[in-house]
Amino acid sequence: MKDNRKIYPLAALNRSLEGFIRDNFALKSFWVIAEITKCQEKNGHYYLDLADSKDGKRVAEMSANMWFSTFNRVNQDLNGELVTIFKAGNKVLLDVRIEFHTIYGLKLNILNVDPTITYGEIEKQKKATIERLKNEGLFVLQKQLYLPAIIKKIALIGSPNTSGYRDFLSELTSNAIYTNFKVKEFPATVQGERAINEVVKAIQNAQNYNVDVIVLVRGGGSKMDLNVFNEYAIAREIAESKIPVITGIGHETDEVVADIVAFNHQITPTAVAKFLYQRAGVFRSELQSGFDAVIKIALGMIGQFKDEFNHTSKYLVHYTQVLLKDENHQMRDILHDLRIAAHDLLDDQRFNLNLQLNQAANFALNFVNLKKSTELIAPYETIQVHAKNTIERNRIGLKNQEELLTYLNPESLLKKGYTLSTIENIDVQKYTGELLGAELKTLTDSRLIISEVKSVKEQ
Amino acid sequence: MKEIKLDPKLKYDEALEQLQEIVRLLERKEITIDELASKVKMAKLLVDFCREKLDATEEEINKIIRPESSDEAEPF
Amino acid sequence: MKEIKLDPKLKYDEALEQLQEIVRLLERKEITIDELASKVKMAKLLVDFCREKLDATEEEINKIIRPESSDEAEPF
Amino acid sequence: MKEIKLDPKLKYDEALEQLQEIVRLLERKEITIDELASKVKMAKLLVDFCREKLDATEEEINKIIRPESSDEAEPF
Amino acid sequence: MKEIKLDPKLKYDEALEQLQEIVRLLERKEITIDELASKVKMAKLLVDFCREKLDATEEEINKIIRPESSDEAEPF
Amino acid sequence: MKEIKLDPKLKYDEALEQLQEIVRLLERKEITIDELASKVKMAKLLVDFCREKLDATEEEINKIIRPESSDEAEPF
Amino acid sequence: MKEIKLDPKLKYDEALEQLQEIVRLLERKEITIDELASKVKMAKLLVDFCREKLDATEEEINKIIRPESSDEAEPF
Repeated sequence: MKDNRKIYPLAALNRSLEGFIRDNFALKSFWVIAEITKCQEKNGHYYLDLADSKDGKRVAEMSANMWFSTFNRVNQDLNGELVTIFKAGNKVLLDVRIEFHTIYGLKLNILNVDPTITYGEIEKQKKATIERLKNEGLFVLQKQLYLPAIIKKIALIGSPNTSGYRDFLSELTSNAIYTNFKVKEFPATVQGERAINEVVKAIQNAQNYNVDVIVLVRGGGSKMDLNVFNEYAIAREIAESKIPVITGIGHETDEVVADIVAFNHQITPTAVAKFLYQRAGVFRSELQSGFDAVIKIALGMIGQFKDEFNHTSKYLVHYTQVLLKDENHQMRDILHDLRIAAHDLLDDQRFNLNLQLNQAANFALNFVNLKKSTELIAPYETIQVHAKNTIERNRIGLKNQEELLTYLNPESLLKKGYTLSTIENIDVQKYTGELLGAELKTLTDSRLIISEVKSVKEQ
Repeated sequence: MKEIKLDPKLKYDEALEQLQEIVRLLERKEITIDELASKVKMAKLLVDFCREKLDATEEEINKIIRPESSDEAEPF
Repeated sequence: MKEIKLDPKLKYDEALEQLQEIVRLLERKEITIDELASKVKMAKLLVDFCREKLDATEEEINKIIRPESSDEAEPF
Repeated sequence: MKEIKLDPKLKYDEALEQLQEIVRLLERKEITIDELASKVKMAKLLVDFCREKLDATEEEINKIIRPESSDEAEPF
Repeated sequence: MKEIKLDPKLKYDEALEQLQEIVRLLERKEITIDELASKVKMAKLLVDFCREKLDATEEEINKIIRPESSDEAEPF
Repeated sequence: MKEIKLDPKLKYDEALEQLQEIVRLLERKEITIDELASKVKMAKLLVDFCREKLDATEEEINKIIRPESSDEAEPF
Repeated sequence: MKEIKLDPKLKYDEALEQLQEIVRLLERKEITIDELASKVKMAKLLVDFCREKLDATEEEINKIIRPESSDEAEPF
């Protein structure tokens, strides 16, 4: 051993390290991914053991702490999720500053927490659980159950001292719609490590009771708090329940696996209570409205039929009266037509009679006039002509006789001194008998001389 | 010679006949001297008689035809 | 010439026939002067008779068809 | 002209037929003047007869059809 | 005119048919004057018959429709 | 008019159909006067039948709504 | 109306469904007056059936009831 070794007190070394770290890292921070292996809270400060593993072997370890004030700020930013994020087994993304304390050694001071890595990890687990449930045929079992229309008997699983539990009961029993429920309570811790077992047991227990539904409630909590309901054991128990399970695990964003496999899930315990009494209420009101509708429509139908009826009756009366009236009118019209036709007929005949009479008279008068103008004048004129002709002819004949008479009359010769002599009334000249002694008559103009022939002297 | 008178009832035709008979006798000179004057007289009488008859008939016909006025040419 | 009177019962057609007979006789000169006037008279009578018949018939017809008033132009 | 009387039992149609027969005869002048007036008379009688028949029928019809009061405009 | 009687068993429609037949005959003037009055009489009888039928039917219907009281506004 | 009876097994709709058929016939005047009264009688029977059916049904429904007391406004 | 009885095993939502089916039938007027009363009656039975269930007081759920039995599927 040589004395030229520089020997430092530990404190000096540590101070030197402290100084070195401070000088080199005081203004720097690092985002670090690690798994929390242990988490302790003391006086509001959080003390974490961080580790990193590779292929199942731990390759790094480090302690870290988060001071009370920082924790409060970050927790507030994360809506209180930080409590559940800081849990052994969770992977976390932390903003850290390297610090060295002469007594406590090297530590990481947590300045901020990014929850996404942690949540992602939870989602991954959730997915795996769902996948497993599906593979095992458990995932849809609840959905195949029958939820009665009226739920009256309820198995309630939850932590009796929590507000969610109390909210559920109070909403169920003091609403204005329907309160005729019976609740069998199955208390179970719903937070922390014991929750899984207790919830599973409660569900199993409830199977032995004649209830309509199992209600699983939890009065809200951080995302990491609710992560217990992503547990396979609980999900499996819910899925295998013969009784429909309705969950009311207070959360605002994502569903947990318990919600998904359950028959039905509501956001909050209060919502489950509402769901239950409203179901009864809706049922009742549907019943009521259905019946009301039946009555209303039935009476409406009757009313309508009665109206229709009255109309039909009225039409019956109306049309009957119309028919009768029409027929009466027809009778009147027929009488009218009859009278008109009869009068037409009579007038026709009157006209015809006048026509006939006129014709008869005209024919007769024409006949008379024809006779007058032709039959009488011609013969009468002929008679006149013939009469005159006859007279004329006779005149001529008479005149002829007269002239002949004048010519033949010997008196003029006698007047001139000639005489006529006859014997035995024969002209002397023509007389051939014995003249001598014959008596000769001689006519003169004024005398008839009778003499006896004395001698005849031939000339 | 006694006055010869014709029977007023003598008809025109008979008169004419008698006249014509006389004329015929005259023509044939079958009248005796004794009768001659009277026959001629008779014939004259007959002629007059006939003429009168004709005149009377004509007048009568005219009267019949134109009963009142003669200026009426056409009685119808 | 004795007054000729027609049988009042004589019919128009008979009268007309008689008239035409007279015409025929005249035409055939089968009528003597002695008959002539009477025939013409007869003819006249017949014509008058016929005319009267016609007038009477006409009047009668008119009376029949216009029984009361004659001032009524159209009785029907 | 003797008074012609129609058989009161004569039917209108028969009367009309007779009337038309008379008109036909007159039209064809198949009638004598002596018959003429009586035919026209007959025609007139027939017409009168027919008219009376018509009037009687009309009256009868009026009685039949309007036995009620006529002041009733609307019998129904 | 002889008293015409309708068959009491006559139906309204038959009566109406007969009635219309009479009106048709009259309108087509296929009826003689001698038949006219009796046809009109017949028609009147048919009309009366029909009217009685109508009245009886109406009364019957009224009885059916308003069996007891007539003050009932709604007959059925 | 012979007594018409409805089949007691007649359904309301059939009765209504029959009734409406009668009304239709009446409207179209396809009913003779001879049938009228019996058709109206039938209609009346159908009307009564239907009305009774309706009244009975209404009463029944009212009984269902208010089983015992009528002062119970709300049946539930 | 014959007495209608509900199947005692009827479920409440089936009862409601039946009721609503009746409503639908009525709304669509696929119902005759003849069926109406019985349908209303049926509706009433269904309603009463459900109402009784809603209003009945359940016994306390404090005992374990045959966890194996098959009637566990049907809680009512």
